[in-house]
Amino acid sequence: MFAAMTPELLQAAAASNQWGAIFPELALGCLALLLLVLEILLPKSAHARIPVVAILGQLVLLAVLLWNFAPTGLERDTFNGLLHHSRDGQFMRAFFLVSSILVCLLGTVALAKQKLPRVEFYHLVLVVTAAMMLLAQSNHFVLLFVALETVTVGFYILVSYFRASPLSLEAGLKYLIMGALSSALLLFGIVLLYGVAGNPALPGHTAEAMNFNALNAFLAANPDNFLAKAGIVLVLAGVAFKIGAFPFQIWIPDVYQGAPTPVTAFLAVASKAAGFAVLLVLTLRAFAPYATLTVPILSVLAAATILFGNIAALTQHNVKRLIGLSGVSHAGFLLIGVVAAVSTPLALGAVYFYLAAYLLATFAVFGVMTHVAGANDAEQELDHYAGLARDNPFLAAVLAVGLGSLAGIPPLAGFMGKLFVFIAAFKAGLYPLLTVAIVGVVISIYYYFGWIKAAFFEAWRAPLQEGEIDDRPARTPVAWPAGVTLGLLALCTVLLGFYQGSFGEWLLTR
Amino acid sequence: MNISLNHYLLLSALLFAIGFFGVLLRKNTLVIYMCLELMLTASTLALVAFSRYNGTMDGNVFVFFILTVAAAEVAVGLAIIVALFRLRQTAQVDELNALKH
Amino acid sequence: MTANLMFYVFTALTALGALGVVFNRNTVNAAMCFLLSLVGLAGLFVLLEAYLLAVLLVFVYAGAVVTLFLFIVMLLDVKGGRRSPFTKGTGLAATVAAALIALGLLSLYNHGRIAAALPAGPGSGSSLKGYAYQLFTTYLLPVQIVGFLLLMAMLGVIVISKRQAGTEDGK
Amino acid sequence: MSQLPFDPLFVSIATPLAVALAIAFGLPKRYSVKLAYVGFAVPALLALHCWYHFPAGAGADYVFATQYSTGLASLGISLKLGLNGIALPLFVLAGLVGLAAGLYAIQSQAERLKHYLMLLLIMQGGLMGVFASVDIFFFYFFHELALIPTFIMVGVWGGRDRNYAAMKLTIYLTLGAMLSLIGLIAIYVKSGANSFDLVTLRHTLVATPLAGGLQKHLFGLLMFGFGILVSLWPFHTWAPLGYGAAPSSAAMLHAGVLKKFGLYGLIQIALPLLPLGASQWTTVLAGLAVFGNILVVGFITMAQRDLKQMVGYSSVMHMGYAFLGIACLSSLGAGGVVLLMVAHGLSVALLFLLTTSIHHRTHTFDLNEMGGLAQKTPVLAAFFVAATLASIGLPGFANFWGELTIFVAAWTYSKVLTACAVGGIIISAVYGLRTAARVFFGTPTEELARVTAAHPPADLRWSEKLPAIILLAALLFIGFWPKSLSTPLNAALHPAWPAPGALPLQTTSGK
Amino acid sequence: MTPVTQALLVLLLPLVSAAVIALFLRRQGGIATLVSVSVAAALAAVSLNLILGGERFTASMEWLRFGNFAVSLGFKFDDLAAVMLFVVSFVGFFIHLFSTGYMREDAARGRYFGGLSIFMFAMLGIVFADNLFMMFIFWELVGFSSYLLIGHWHERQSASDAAKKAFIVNRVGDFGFLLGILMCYWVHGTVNLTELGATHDGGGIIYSRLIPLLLFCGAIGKSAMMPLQVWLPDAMEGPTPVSALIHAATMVAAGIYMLCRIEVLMVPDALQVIMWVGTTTALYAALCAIVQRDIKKVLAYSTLSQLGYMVAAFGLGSSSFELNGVAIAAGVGAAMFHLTTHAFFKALLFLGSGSVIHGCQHEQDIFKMGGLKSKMPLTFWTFTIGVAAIIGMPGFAGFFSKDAILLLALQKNPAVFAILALTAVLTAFYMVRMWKLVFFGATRSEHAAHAHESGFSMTLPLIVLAVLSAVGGYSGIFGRIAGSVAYLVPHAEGADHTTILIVSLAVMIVGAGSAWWFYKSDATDTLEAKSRGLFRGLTVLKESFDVLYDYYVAKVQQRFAMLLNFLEQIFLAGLIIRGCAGLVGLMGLGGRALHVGSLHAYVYWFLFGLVLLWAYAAGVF
Repeated sequence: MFAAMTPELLQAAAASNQWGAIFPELALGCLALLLLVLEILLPKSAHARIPVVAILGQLVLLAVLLWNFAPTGLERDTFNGLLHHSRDGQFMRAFFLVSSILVCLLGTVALAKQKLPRVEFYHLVLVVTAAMMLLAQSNHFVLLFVALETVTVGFYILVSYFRASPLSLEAGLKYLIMGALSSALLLFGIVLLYGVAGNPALPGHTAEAMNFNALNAFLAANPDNFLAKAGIVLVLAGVAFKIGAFPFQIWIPDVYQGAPTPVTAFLAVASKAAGFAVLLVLTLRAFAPYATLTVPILSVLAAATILFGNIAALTQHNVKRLIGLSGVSHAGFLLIGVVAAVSTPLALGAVYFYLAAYLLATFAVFGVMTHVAGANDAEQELDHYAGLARDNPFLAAVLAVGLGSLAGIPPLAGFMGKLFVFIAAFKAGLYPLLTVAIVGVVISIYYYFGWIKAAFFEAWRAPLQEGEIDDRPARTPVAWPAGVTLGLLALCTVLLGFYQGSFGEWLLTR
Repeated sequence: MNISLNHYLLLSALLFAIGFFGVLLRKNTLVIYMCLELMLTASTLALVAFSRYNGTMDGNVFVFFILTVAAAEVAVGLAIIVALFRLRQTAQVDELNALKH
Repeated sequence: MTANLMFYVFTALTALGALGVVFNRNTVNAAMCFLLSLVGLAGLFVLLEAYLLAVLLVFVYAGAVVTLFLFIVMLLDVKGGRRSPFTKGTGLAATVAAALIALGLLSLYNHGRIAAALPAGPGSGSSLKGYAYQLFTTYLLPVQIVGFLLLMAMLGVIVISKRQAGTEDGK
Repeated sequence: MSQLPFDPLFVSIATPLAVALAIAFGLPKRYSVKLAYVGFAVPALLALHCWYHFPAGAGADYVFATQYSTGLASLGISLKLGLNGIALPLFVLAGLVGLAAGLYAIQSQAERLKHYLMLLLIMQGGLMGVFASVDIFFFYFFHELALIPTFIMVGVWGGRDRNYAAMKLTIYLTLGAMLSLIGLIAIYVKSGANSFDLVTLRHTLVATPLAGGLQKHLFGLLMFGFGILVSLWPFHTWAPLGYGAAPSSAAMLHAGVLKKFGLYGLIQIALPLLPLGASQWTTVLAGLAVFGNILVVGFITMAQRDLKQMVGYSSVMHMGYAFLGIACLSSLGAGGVVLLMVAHGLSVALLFLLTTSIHHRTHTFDLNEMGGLAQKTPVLAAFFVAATLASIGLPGFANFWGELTIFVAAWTYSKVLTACAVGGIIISAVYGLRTAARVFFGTPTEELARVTAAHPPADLRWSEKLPAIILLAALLFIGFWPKSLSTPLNAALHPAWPAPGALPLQTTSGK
Repeated sequence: MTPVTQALLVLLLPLVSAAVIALFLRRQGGIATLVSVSVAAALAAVSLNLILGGERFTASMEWLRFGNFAVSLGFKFDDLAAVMLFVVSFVGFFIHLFSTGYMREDAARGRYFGGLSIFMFAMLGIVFADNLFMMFIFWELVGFSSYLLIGHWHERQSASDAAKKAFIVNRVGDFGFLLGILMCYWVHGTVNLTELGATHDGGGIIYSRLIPLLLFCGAIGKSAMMPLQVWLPDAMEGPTPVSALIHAATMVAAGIYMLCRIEVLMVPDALQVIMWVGTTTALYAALCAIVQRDIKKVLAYSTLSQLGYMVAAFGLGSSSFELNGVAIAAGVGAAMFHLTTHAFFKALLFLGSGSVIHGCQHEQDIFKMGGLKSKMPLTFWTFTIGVAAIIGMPGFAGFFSKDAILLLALQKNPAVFAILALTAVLTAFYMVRMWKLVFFGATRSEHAAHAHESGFSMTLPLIVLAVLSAVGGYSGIFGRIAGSVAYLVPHAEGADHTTILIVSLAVMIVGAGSAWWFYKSDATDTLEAKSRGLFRGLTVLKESFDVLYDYYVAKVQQRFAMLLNFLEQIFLAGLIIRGCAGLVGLMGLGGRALHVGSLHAYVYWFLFGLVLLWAYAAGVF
């Protein structure tokens, strides 16, 4: 075996792999390993500091990433075409990094209530984040699959992280089986595409059948191939699971409810965004010649997703399920953006802006949820929010801003996201989808408002009768790092609604 | 009749379908998990066949990764099932419905 | 012809094994059927000249995964035979599902034919060096990722299946 | 022109918002209240300043115009502020009603006054922005900014049924806002101007009008979108309910100013940009306005027993005149609508203020339980009667001019509808005077006698009187000197408007 | 001062007075009285100067402009306006003066005099208005001031109701008036009175009939013609000087003034209608007056009746009356003549009744008075002059003006003549009945027993108005103020002259004599006692309109409103909106219920999605 490793091979390996291009991912991986090393090296009393290392390390990385956000020669393929770097990829990197930082921060709050190993949590989050970054930039099905599975397996563990809680484990099992099923679908789709694209009997067949660019060329040469269609459909089904699009959204409330709150946030934001990054790459690049297939499917999925998500959320009392179902409807809105992106470049910027706004708002809400939730993470009812405005105006305000942004209420960032999506959709002529979107927005007002109502309007909960026990969990006091973070999230949500500045220019100019 | 790519493809699809059906049908989480693995291996069969008939290596290499990933997945999955069994004394999915509505 | 015969034999083994997994009431037997199916599959790999993969399949799946399954089955002492895989309510649904899946297969059979002749020369999957070359050049990055994945899975298994830190270890 | 060293429009928007922000960041209550005076006074004073210095020869041009970039230049969005003759009256209206509502709120004994004022200030900032925006995106944006506090104020500080009312209000208004947003986006996209700047859009669309069929759809969107926001029948049921539940200052600002957003949008944006589309909807619009808003709602108003609901319904009814004026598709009608908007804004704000003042004294809104209050509170009675008479269009108050102009304009549109609409003045006289008489005149009822025996009602305090005087003075000033508004309005409407009769009333094909 | 400035001064002085009183003098009743009365005096002086100065002018300025549509604030001061100005300012001043005494004890004097000032402002606006929009504006404003003053004693439910009723009924009339103005504007292109005269080309036949009739609606409301006469008797709830000024002398006459202003728009068909409305009202009101017990109600119905005369005169004589071959607006002349004399004697009668009421501690029932002749001699004598004037005693003002109208009727329409003559009989009957019951016989109540003559501020106006009632009919007076309008008054010649003289003397004697004979100062109504059927018939006649309207308001209008409200609550807000919300809510529950928690169900979802996608890929859809 070693004899095969000739110097030429090593040279070839060195020449084809540009490790520098993936320094953020590498840095994250190394940081993740460092955490494990630190756990072994440091005395037990210092273990509490390890999360700080994780967060600070990521902050430094974020700073470095932003410092050199638009390096020269950005648009290129590396690793023999496994990866494609682009400005969108850069955006997604930053996006995942920010969400990872926030998840780690929420983790510190949530894990403090549990007697569980901590370092592994951050390690997992970091590795998953790195994998998501690669996923978003993948240009090849092998890398896509491997990165996706890394993300998925990481999430299996994270979802069932509260191993003492049967609900967390049940959520883990459900996620595991649905995830594995969707992975299988995705994989079979990939296989079909590989088989058909590399088939020597077909025109335009390619040796690089799993490379997106090559696949694109092949599909363009074979406009109506059943196997290719079947493959595309299966891949889309797999991705639809990730983003929670109808009818592959059904797992979401259960898993969201059972998972630890920070993990739910991670699932809701990063995992969904990763799905969208992949979906965008696939529909716009790999499957672009089959737009006649993908666009109707995605359109119908978008409409159904918006409607289902909103309607199912309407009467929900468990806030985690609620936010999960609302996330489903957001996926629908984003899908509109994806559909529009097929014909309108602006839509791409709209989707990314929407994601950014969604990140800020969702983490704001989850931050509040983490503080309102008791030790039993899964039972978070709307009732628990009664009186929040009186007891803790700060949390209530952050919650209001976050929910308002999710509902798409100006002047918050979520509204701008919706606006851009709408403009893009209008430019793309997606009038039926816009109609559905409006219906969705109007329905969604009901439950978002219901939540705000719970926190604000019913502030004056009747004093407890004698012998009655307050079934609401005790609220966690807001420590300063979490407080600052939540404040920043809310502030950014407001600011981004008022003033998009160069961020808006950068995203929307294409 | 010579064995062609179509045969392999069909067999692979059949395996995939059986696996899917198994997931639909069985109540035991362990068996469901086996069925899921079956679906993965069905894919590998198609992959190998395609690789052979297309004359490219990628498919075969991909199988490597699939097997690795599947192994990791199995490990984690079984861990979850075991942990859950410890808490709930069951491995039947219809008894695992504390999360609903 | 031998190849054809072998194909059908292995196909039968694989398919029957798979059916056995689905329909066997006993979990242990199901695992055994899974093993059978995998053996058949390995055979088919051999027919496709992917010898290394056939070996790996037997090692990894038959050797590790199925063993693990069996181990867990024994550990949990699940009385798989306790009930029929079919229950009243799901019978109809399963039938419909089966019909739909069959329809899908049929459509694949009808529309999805691929006319491809076997390329001349030995299969690309037969060369060990080829794998190595691919894994160390083109697919170096996935290999690294898979490394992380395995590490993560290991950690995950530890995290999830450790006894409760708070309850037992802590006291 | 303005001699100020700063941009009056931006400052008038920013001041209340800045004060609100300061309160949000935990300013102590004492300073909050003091700063709130500034936050409400500055926009009002600047609005009056702009009115006074508004150049006579402005025509349809925007004056005091400024532009700020917010990072969406690629979409053609920028914060472009300016006033033309159409915007000016409403800008002034926003300033004055805001000041009145603010003064009233500051003096009210609301719970958590700080937050109440903060929300009101946000609303005020948004309102100033709505009418100062030349960019139609920001026009919408500021509207929503002002709308959100309404929901919260209704929900938190509201009266009976506040939960249901807040929810219904929110859902209805969101629906309306979404429809109009889509309509605005549609104009933006279909015009091809790649700009939300109204001036650019107008140039583009005058040069190359949209096809008639398309215009029809777009105008329909805007008409129903804006219509819901302005309580076009039968999408009006949120209004009486919402106003019935809303705290007084919120109701004043919403019914008085914010609601005018829709009409303003129709006049400033929809009609000039989509004249062909408008011409195909006039029948529907005028029909709904006259039969729905004026007649049906007019009669429903008569049947109300609850004072606040009555005011709410009457506000819905008067919107019918405004819609009729818009349906005329003439600069005359539009001018009348703007006058009516200003007048109605002032009068309905005054009515809501006084309604609350009445409630403080009678502890009921039920008309059947009131009577003879004028003996105890003559000044309150005088103000209320004045407000009622203003709202039913007595000459000498601003409302009359709006209604008269609309009637004159509507005659050429449809004589029958005009006759029905003019019939509305009888209906409004019936319910208006009946209400005034029920509350104030005649002999006190037993219930009222009991209440007044327990809490002897004082006459209007200065804290209530001052905002009322501001509003009433404005009503009278415009009523006696309508030219102060109509001159800039006329100058702005005329150049931007197709001459009456130039529009074919049934056009199916555009360019 | 130029005449325009004077006119402006006349118009604005009362406004200033009203504003000052409203802002500063609400509680200083004395100062308010002073301000209001001195303003009234000043404007009477300036008006007199204007009228007698002989300068006639037009002037206008823009008030509001949108494109071609402009409303202007303008003065058209011609002889017609001069007559009206005289009536308003002169009678107005004396009623102000009377009020100082009458309202001396009223706590809300400030409000009262403020209201009077607003009224003067509004009424003068009508007088001066040079276009119909402006006229409409002030038209509504007089309605408002009338509302204010009728409801002066607002704590009385009846006063509050009466004020409301007056305003709303007037609004009904204004509805037609405004429509007429709108139609006039769009048909003739202008509403300027001068321009209308110049450009009037008739328009379409429908328009030319409809416009005057719609405008006449305004007069119907304001001058309380049938069928909108119901508000005027109720308006007597206001203080008596208000009844004298607004509901007898000036405001209600504004309808006639307005008709005279728009005389150019008239066409024969419209005039026929106007004539019959006037005639009917005259007769009806006279019949109603017979059965009234309230002194002010009698006068109110008499006012109605006289207004009917004026309207009938206008309808009879306008446009097509020929005198010596020249078409002159004889109706205008006759109507304005009667308007003027009526203003004098009716104001006199009302003030006289006010003096009586004041003297009797606000007792208004004529059957509880009696024998006041000796107790209130000055009031008695002036009142007698008023009665003489109204019943057409030769030599008094009413005689001339009524004769002019009868003459017109005789020449134009015998049926109308007959009715008007009958009305004159009735007028004499009820006036003498009242006069006799109030001043003669025994005192019939405590209040009447303690009656005393009123003070100087109240008697002076009585004397002045009595003088005017006596001599106002002579052309030396009326011609001096009316100028060219006086020439329009028809004068009987020859046989007509004799006929008219005989008829009018006969009706007066018959009416007055029968009343004198019939009412023997009984404490009860003789008519009621003697002729129960007739009495009841007349009462029903009087009340039928009120009953009808009350039925309409309470049973039709209000129930219709309730029905619509109910439908809105049930169908719109309930069934449709809550229904939709409920439906969505149900779907929400359903959507929630889909998450059954079972893995298998979820896998079926996946299968479902997969099948759909696969089917689409396979081209099934």
